[in-house]
Amino acid sequence: MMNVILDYLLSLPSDIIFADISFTIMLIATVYFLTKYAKWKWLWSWITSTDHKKIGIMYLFVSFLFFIRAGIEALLIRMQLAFPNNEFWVFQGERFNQLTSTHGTVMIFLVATPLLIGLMNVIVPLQIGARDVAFPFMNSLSLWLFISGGILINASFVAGGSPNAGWTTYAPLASKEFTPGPGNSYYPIGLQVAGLGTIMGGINFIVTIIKMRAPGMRFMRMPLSTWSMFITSILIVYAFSALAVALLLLTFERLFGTVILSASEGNPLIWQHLFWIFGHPEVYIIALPAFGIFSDVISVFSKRKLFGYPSMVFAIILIGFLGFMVWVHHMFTVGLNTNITIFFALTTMLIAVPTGIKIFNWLFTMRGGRIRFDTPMLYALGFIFTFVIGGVTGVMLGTVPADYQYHDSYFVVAHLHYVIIGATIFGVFSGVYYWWPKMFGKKLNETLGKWNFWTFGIGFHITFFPMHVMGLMGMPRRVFTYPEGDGLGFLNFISTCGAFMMGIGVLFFMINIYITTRYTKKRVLNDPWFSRGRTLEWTIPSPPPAYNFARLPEVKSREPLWDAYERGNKNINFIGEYEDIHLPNSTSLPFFMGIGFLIASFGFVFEIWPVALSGMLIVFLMMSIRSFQQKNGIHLPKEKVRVQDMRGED
Amino acid sequence: MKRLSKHTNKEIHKLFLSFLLMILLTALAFFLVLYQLISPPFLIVLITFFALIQIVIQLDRFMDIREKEGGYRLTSLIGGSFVALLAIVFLILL
Amino acid sequence: MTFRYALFVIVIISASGCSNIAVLNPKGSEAQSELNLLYLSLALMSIVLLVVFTLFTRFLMKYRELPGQENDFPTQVNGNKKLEITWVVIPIAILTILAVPTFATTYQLDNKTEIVREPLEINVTAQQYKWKFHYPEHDITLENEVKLPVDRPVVFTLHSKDVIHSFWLPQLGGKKDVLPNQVNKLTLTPLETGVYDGKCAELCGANHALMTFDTTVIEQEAFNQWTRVADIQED
Amino acid sequence: METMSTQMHLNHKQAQMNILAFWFLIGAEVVVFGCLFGIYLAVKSLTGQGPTPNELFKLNEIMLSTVVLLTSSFTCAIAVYFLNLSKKLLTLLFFLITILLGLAFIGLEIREFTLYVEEGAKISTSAFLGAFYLLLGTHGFHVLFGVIWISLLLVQLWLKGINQETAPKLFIASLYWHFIDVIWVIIFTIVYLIGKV
Repeated sequence: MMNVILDYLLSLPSDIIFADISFTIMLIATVYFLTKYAKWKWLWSWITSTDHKKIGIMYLFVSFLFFIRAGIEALLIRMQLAFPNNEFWVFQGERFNQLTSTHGTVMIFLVATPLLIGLMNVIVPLQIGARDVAFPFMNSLSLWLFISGGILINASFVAGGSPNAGWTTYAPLASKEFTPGPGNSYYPIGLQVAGLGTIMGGINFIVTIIKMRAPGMRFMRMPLSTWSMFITSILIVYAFSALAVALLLLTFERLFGTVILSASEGNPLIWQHLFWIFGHPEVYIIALPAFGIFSDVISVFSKRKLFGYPSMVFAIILIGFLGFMVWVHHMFTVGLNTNITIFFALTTMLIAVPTGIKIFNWLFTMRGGRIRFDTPMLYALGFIFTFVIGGVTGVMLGTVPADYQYHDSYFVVAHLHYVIIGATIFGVFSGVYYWWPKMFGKKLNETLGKWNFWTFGIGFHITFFPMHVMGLMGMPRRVFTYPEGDGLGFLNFISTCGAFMMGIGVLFFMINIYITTRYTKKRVLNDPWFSRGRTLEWTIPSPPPAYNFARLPEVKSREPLWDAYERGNKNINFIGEYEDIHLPNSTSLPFFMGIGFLIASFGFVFEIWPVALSGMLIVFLMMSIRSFQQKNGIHLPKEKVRVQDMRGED
Repeated sequence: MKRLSKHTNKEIHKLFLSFLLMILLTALAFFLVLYQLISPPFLIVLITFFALIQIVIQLDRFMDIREKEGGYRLTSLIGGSFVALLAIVFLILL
Repeated sequence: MTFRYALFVIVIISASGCSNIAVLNPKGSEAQSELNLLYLSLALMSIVLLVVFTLFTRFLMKYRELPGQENDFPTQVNGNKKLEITWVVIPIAILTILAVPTFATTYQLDNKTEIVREPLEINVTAQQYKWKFHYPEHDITLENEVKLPVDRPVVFTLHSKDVIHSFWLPQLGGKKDVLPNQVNKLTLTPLETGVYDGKCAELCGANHALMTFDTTVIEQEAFNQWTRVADIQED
Repeated sequence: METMSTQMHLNHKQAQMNILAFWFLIGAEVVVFGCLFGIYLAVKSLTGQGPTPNELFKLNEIMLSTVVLLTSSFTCAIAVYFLNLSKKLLTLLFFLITILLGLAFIGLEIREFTLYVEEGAKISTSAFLGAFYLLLGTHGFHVLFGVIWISLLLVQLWLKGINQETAPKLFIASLYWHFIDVIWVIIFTIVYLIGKV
């Protein structure tokens, strides 16, 4: 028996053995440390938590893990491409396609989106003066669906092979006829589960923002972060529904033999349309919250009111709206009717206008201020620099005939990384440095933060700037090799060096977290940013109590805290008496529902119907239990709240 | 108590009328198609129009879309319809 | 920051001199008109970059917090209507300048197939990892290489046998997808003799990277000669 | 009990939030069905070796299921009407009729599908049939889900009566049911009627 297992293991490719071993080691280490420090109960309390702050932190943590995984994939990709005709490890052909496909899929769906949803979770209720989100249970469910889908896509590498048709998974390459293994089944099924969670999250935040704002906080008094996250939530609800259909279609195509996307009997372009109807709004789903974060950060670190608040809000709404009408610019070379092409080129160019409004408003927010260069601000400034370049190449891509040259070349790779890393990843770093003290009560180390920024930022430009030129040299995207002698080798090598520099930047970030958590003793004030805070989250203790606001805040303007500072006060007024606070129970049901979905998904991927059915039954059972549960929640008597609040103010 | 029942009686009449209208429209569309009484292009327009009336009845009479505050329900529906319509139009043009 | 911007411009300009940047070194009339648009958009966008980076650098230097200013309360402004209108109107103007030639060229390129007279017709069949070129006029079939006469428009009729590919000859013109369920046409007019790289630009499977072809553009005389010889050999 | 009317239950903050959330879910569902209709319309003519819509559909039977579903929507509205009057038993009764009609609809649909499959119109026969089953199947699955959901709610209603917890749930379930009916009206028109024109 042992021999059989050993033979099987030795027959695996070396990269899978490596992945298996490292995974086993990590698992054992995790179990060991959890047992050694008796943290199992603590872990369970996090898993079952319905507190929006904890859920947000878990979102951030899990997506950061995925970020590392997809980042390592990026390094492997860059190593294979470092030299012409290179043969690095096993990453050629099929294996390379798996790398690029999962790199893209994980980065977009399991890193960019959930990182921002994590920040949304932490921040939105605090910024609008609410005690939690509208549906804490559903919030936890969103998290566990995301993790469940994420595990599925991540497990594909060692269990049957990863998706290998690119992160866009175009049919008919993705259909069973051309990629028979389970790899491309992981893609629609895993994303379906994660996407379901995302839609729930979107609905949750829409309702939270509409219904749970503190008294006096009108829509036009909401901080820009909240505004952008509100619009993002709306985009999520509509865009991810379109994705759900596309994924359903692909699932049917692969599992039940429909021929809608097949070349001979159907029309494979249907997939491209559906995917990009989702795909382009998705770009704004991950960019808008970042815009919001930068608006807050730039205004705080410049000590200035945001320039042109109404036009900023208007720009966000316009971007969200136009975002649904530009998707065909991903399909200019398909051979569509010229009039359709022109229409979408026009809308694409139009989107530059609201984006321009935002850039100039940020610049003029800084004008006349007192700018401090702390890490969150550095990332915001780095964003402006990077995003403007990414934005102008976007307009260049919108000029249709020139796009015939750029399309699917490294020029596009450069553009999309400038936009997505420049906005989303910089935004998340900025937001994490900015709100870390609020989440954990400690400030991240500034020196390491600066090292983190400069290595990551410079590494980023070294990696991706040459790619513009590589694209113009005629290097198509998703190739695992290129011939010698075009001058491509030199640029690719530079790019690879830059990628490693970015990796070092991320290492600095991890070291920073470790050092801060381990050695920093000092607890920060309500507003750790040198009394520059402007919005409600800085009026409560860091970290905030489970109920956030002991008494509801009084909101009479856009920036209540700043106005209080200007009047010489230390904090805003809280209105009303202390009252009994009702908190939601913690619950393990979402966790088990996630497990149910995971089991079901594996059943679907490998087409073992009893497994799929039993997984769905678990899910259904949990839903029924939930439906019949008495939702009592926890009551905090007002005396206790008062005592805690008084202690906090000392 | 008596006034209440009178008021509610009126409401149930309204519901019944809406239902009757819907059945009527469905039947009409059904017969028009079954016997092909009108030329196809016009027929399609007509039955689509019938369907639209039915949808409006459902939304307005049964689903209470005209809430008192905000208009979020209608907004949500319009947003979804906008995206759906874009998808339909460009998939047909495919 | 201006330094990096300057670097950006230098790289692009010096690159245009380099013969190894295919797109910037066109050998076909379609590639040329696409390149003109590239330069136009790059020039317009450079204006944008210049304005933004100048303001960016200036504001960062001028308004950084100096020691002793920690407790200042700078004046707070809500906005400025005139400025805000300016940066709505000017981008629209720039985009209009870009949009008009863009749309004109798009119509021209997309409808070229109908306009050109006496084109050389070539049927291209893509199949996982190889290209087949068939000259219906001469009944010649080539694999992974194609010979074209100079100064004569060529209409490629593109069709795929399996998945979606994309036909790309960077120095002669932009790409067109090769679909299994529909036939696309692409017109290219080589203006200079030489050998150019052709590739597949749409991920099509394991050996996508190796799906390339050589394009040889030769004088019309030589081309006629070649077709005659090839014809005889085929028989 | 007169003081806590159903309206007050429904106006409670959490209930209002649930209803609002549900409306946004409907917005999402509109996109889902919109895309499915888009797919259907895009491949409608790609019938390949299989039958065309005109050959396949039997209008008389579709008319029957349409009437069944429309009636269920009506009984559902009546049930909500009694819910508003806080009449537990009548609410229960009419919701019960609703789910029975829903079950009848599912039965008719299954019968329709088996008939088609027997005629050789399988899901893999042509793109048109694939899109048809995908669209109809998604709708049918929604009906099935609604039936199960409402039956669970009815158990709760039976056990707990009309209160803060059950009233909003039933109201939302009714919204769901009407929405399914709206989708059916569109399916009936676009798929069946226009398919027959």
